[in-house]
Amino acid sequence: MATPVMNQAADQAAASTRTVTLGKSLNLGLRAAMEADPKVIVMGEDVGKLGGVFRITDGLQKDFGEQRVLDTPLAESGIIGTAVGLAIRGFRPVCEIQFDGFIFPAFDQIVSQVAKLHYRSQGRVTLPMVIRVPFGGGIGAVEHHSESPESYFAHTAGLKVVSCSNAVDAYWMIQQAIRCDDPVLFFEPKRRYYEKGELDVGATPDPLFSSRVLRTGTAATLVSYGPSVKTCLESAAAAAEEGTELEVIDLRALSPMDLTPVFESVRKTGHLVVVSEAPEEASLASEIAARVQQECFYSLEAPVLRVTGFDTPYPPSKLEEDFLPDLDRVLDAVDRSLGW
Amino acid sequence: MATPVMNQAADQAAASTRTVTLGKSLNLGLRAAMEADPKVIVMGEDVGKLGGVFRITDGLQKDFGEQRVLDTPLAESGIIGTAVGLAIRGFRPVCEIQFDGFIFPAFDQIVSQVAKLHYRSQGRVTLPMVIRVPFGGGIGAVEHHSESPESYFAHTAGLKVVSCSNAVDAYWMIQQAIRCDDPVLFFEPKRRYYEKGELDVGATPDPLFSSRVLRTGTAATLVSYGPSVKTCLESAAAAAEEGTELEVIDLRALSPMDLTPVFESVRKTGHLVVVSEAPEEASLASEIAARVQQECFYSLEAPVLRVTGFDTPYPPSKLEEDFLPDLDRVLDAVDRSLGW
Amino acid sequence: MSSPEQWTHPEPGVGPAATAATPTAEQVIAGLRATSEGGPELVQLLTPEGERVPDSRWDPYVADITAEDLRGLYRDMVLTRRVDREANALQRQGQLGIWVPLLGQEAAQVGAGRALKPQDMVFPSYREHGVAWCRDVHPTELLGIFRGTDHGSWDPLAKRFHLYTIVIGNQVLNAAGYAMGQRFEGKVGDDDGEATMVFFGDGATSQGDVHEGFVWASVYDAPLVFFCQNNQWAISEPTERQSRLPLYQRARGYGFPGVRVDGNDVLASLAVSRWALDECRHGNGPVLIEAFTYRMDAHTTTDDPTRYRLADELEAWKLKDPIERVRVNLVRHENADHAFFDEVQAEADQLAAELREFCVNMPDPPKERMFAHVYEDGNPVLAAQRDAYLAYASGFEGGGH
Amino acid sequence: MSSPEQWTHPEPGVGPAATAATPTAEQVIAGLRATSEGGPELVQLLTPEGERVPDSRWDPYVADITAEDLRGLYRDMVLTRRVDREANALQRQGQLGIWVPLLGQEAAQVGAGRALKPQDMVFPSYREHGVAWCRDVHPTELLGIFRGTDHGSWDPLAKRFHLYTIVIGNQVLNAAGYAMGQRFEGKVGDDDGEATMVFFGDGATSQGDVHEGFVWASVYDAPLVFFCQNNQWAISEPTERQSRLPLYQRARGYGFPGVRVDGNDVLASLAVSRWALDECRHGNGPVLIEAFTYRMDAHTTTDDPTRYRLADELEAWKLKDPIERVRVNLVRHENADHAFFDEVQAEADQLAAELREFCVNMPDPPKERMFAHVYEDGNPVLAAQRDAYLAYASGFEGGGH
Ligand SMILES: Cc1ncc(C[n+]2csc(CCOP(=O)(O)OP(=O)(O)O)c2C)c(N)n1
Ligand SMILES: Cc1ncc(C[n+]2csc(CCOP(=O)(O)OP(=O)(O)O)c2C)c(N)n1
Ligand SMILES: [Mg+2]
Ligand SMILES: [Mg+2]
Repeated sequence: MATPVMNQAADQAAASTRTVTLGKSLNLGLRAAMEADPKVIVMGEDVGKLGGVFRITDGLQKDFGEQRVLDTPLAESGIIGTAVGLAIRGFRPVCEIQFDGFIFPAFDQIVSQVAKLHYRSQGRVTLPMVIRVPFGGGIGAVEHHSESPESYFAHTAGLKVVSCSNAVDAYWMIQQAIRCDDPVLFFEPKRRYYEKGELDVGATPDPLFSSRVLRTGTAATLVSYGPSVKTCLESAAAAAEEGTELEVIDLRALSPMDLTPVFESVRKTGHLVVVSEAPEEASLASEIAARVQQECFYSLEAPVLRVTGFDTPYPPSKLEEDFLPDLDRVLDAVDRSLGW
Repeated sequence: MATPVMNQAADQAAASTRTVTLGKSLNLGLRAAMEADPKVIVMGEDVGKLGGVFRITDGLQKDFGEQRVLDTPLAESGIIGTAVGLAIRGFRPVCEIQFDGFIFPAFDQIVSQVAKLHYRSQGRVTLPMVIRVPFGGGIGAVEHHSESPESYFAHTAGLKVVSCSNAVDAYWMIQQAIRCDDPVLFFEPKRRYYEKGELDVGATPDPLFSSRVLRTGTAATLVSYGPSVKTCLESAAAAAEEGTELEVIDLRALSPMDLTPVFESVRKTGHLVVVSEAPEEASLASEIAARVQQECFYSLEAPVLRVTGFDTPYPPSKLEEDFLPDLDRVLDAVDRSLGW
Repeated sequence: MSSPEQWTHPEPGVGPAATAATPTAEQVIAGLRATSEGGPELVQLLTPEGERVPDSRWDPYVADITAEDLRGLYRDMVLTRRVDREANALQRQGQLGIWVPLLGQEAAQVGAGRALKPQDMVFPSYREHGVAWCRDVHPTELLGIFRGTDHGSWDPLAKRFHLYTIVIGNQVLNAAGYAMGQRFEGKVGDDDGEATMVFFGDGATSQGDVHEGFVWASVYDAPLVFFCQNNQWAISEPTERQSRLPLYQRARGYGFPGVRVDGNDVLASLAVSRWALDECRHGNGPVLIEAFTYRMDAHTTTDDPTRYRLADELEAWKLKDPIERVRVNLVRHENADHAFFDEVQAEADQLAAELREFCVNMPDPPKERMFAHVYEDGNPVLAAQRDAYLAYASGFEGGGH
Repeated sequence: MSSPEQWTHPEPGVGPAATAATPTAEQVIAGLRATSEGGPELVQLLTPEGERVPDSRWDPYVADITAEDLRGLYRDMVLTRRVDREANALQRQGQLGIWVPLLGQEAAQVGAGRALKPQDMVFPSYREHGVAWCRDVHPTELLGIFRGTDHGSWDPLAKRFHLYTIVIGNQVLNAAGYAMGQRFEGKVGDDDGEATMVFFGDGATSQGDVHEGFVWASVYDAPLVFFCQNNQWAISEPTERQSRLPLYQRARGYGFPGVRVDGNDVLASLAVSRWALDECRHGNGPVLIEAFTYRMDAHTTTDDPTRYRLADELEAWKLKDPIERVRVNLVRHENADHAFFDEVQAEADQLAAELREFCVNMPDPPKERMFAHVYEDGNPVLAAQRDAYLAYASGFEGGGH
């Protein structure tokens, strides 16, 4: 399964291919979704005239007007709570939460209404809404601007959670999320907003809820998502120079997870390292470890190891290089796994 | 470690011993804490005149006055946010969240302030506050009254999380939580409020952050907390009748977890089943599985299995018997583990 | 010291700052009155004694109400109450897990409910059985929630009556969003415009979500009527625990009108609701209505109000019963005879019997319901969980487990 | 159509319901003026031209201010601004990750800050560098937050100045709780009473937490001054996106007074803040102050205001500069000479140099800081994580990793 769209695009280098940053790609994807469906609206703090603090919605208000791109009052529960109402009315709201740390005022609406309404109404009410969240650290920001809250949402039944790791996926995944009839938490790796990719808008994307093998290898498997995927690819490249071939899997979908390729990979390599920036305790990394040890019990030659953020609040940014999993920590874990 | 206080109390049957329900025991513990320290205050919805919807704070306002037992306005963020201020001022607030499902409006204050203030202030500000949450299902309630949100808080660095499973622990643990200088989420197994125990108020309790072996066995280990502990004890009793001796461990502390007794047990039994009502994905049960497979890799004769609530919203109560782990599901998992 | 007027209408530079550190007895009384009695601004068209009081501002909104219409409102209230009492009894008999009584709030709800037009949308809280009735949600459709077989069984879109919302305040924001949508779609601006009405209690006004709903609706000129039933209690807490001022005055700080209506007066509730909906459908929303009423029963069947309020209070409010005053008025003006009242009574008994019959025969939900409709587009992980569980559970079939 | 007065003062039965579906030009203008201009209720004691305007209500609160005191306020503002500009420059030069400028808000903050007594407590937002100055938090102590070495390095209890709070609105509830505590401890009721002041912006008023803070403080008569600096922008959003009405009027709905003060007038800010704190320390709290001012720089150093506002606006506000009007007043009344101004300038330069020197020499935090103080009572699981990481990291010592 899962032909890597990235490579496809790079290979073709067709007329429709252009070099874009991940951020720009999201902008193009949002624009395409708004053009395709007049019910798609964008809402959040500063998403209109300013185009969002990361400029992801740049130019959209100018072209689609103030009733489709809403600069909302400053309150996240309000943003999500009114988006629920708009979705009930038949709109497809795409909400921007300005930074990861500011999703918590909306937590109640997300957990109590967004996640449950379809279930409560026995399917009579659908909530096709997307909540975009720039997430993760590595940009030298002040407090509350570098959180990785995705595990909270993966633990919440009724939500779908995805994260893109590169410019090409960003374009497709945001559109697929908007087309999805379930509420989707869309985590954007903010420190990768300026990473470039070759986008072919004529290509056929993978399904939204599929993980993808980005690099094949036989020694051990690395699984990750969002901003850490690049870290894993770099780790694999470094390992390859020393003759160790690592398989790298980009999860893409965090809930539901598509772990089949991971199981297959572990059956082949016998070693798994999960990499994520979020604190470790009761996290998505824990979930992957729990499921892989169950599915691949007899294949594992070492326990599943986790390389994650620490179980501390996000530290002052001068310390974030220590907090965030980096190449060395990933390879250290690989070594520990191989030497188990 | 960890002498079972329950058995101790039962054995002694001293003059100071009395039979109390878990709910009453909490009430006695709160009263003792308020008597011991005038800075302890109780706050929440309906905790005063009514004594709380479960009567856990019954009589406290009458005896300690309206400035130590506050019937607050109806807003959870307000309850927790003002408790933070009161704690900064030197009080030790004990907040009641009326039902598990209503903690979410306070999630932002808990995650952004309660969990982080001590860290942010480099230890200059301590927040000795307790957030009491009646949690879990099994009481035939309507929506939002049967949630098990403990994993969200275990995933949040800076918080401590505990859950009592019986009347005797309830008395000690609530007092220990109030004496703790860190913020503590205190999860009360509401469907066990009427379970009785023999309380000896002269006994010496175990430390708050310690798990406890409640029953020893050699075939397999059951680990659980809160309301499911009783389910596990019943499962072990049933298994014993068929000649299978299960070890049962009550986690008591959910964050940080005291897993040493679990590791020891698994090294002996080779089989572990984790039981919890919360949905499975990215949960405390996942964390336990992840850590045990790492610590006991060579001891496990089968993967760690989880028996949990399903990854659905909490169902209509006529279906909760299917949702909640019961004796049959626990023993089925034990069988699967033993037969792996 | 400060007069009640000053106390309840503080403006910059006028009157004392607020309550004093140790309020005077006068201040306390003024404060209590402010939050718990009508006051001069209470809209009332029908006194507790059934007398019709003229009101130049509000009469036009009920000028078209014929004797037949009034009988209709009476019938709505009687049937609503009968359903409420029957459900309460069903709970006592173990047929329902819990019931949330509306006893005493029939006029507030039926007045509001009958003011609604078909194109309007409603977001209820959890006690709006009377509004449900007016939206053609059959009382039997409410039972699943309280029996534990579902979380709401009517079609919220078809009935234009959203599911009950239990998390206090949530629905206010959802309603604000819906009303914004009505506006964005250009469905606002004339007599046929659409409007939304959202219900919440006095206690709910403290929640951040309710405030944010006020902010959003006012900033987006949403056609939204905030209908606050102040039944004077949030479980055991009286309204003074939520506010210094009468709640309708909350609207002042946001720049939209707030009106306090006698919630035990179905005509007044109808008039004020019609006006408010009209304002909204013409684009002059939002509007806040505080319906001043009283919860004559417990908060829910699991509550014990004797622990926090005096029986006297209830007795006083029985004299203001919302149904009684309409009956007296109908009788006094000879707009209804014995036969009518008997008929309504019979209809009520019939409905109650139907409700009971339906309730005791409700099948338990199938196990599959636990897993159904969590997602619209499916979820393979959950599907596997479901399949495994159903396969496992089928092993117990026949024998109880 | 409706006059501005009606538009901004809707009361039940008076004026139109709210804005019309399609507001008239007049309404739009009235609305904008309502949220973005002072209006008759703006308290001003010193005009932009430096003239002292008499005001019978507010003069008593600054009657004791001598020429020396006024020079002191001038000095506070100049030093505050110098620190702000230096920090801004340090950010441009890569010495700080970000800076949050207060340019233009010096008078609001210094007026409030100097009204505080030592026993009072303060909960700032993230832009209160001027208030910090008045609480003896040295400007160097602010730098860690913006350089990324810590999340706040002063002692909030010793300085009675809480840490900066970035999550909009959170601190308002924390402050309400603290003020409740002051009251519970009996520290309220006379001239020596304690009070709390909490700072937040115009945008923050939309947050549920701010509302709940209003509810709690009013219900518990907390000695809390809500100090809202309306700098007319929440990043790119003008105040109209948050409210139809001037923000000081929000207090009306809760039953405590709200006052709008010229936030560029240090005397007026001082007078109103003293009055408000006095009310609170005597037990008449809470009180809302809206300081009407203007953010003359970007939201933060990462913001680009040219994308959302016109240069004209800034030019107009430069004429209302808070420092300039005090300088003119001092000169006109010969209360300060060249030597004074030169001295202050020199002191400012000295302080700036000190700040710069401190900043560029700030050591990177030790790795242990990441793990320190997560818990007061310790956590063995985290301790193990720390030990393992520090042991691992020590393997890289010497070589960069
Ligand atoms: C967020 C939240 N907190 C607490 C509760 C528990 N609770 C249910 S009803 C209620 C009181 C509500 O009072 P009010 O808003 O006046 O409505 P009423 O029940 O009187 O109609 C409370 C505290 C809840 N449902 N939701
Ligand atoms: C809960 C939350 N949401 C969003 C943000 C991002 N943010 C930081 S400042 C700001 C605007 C604040 O405006 P205002 O309250 O007027 O204060 P000002 O910055 O103008 O002083 C926003 C949206 C935040 N810090 N917290
Ligand atoms: Mg009520
Ligand atoms: Mg602002």
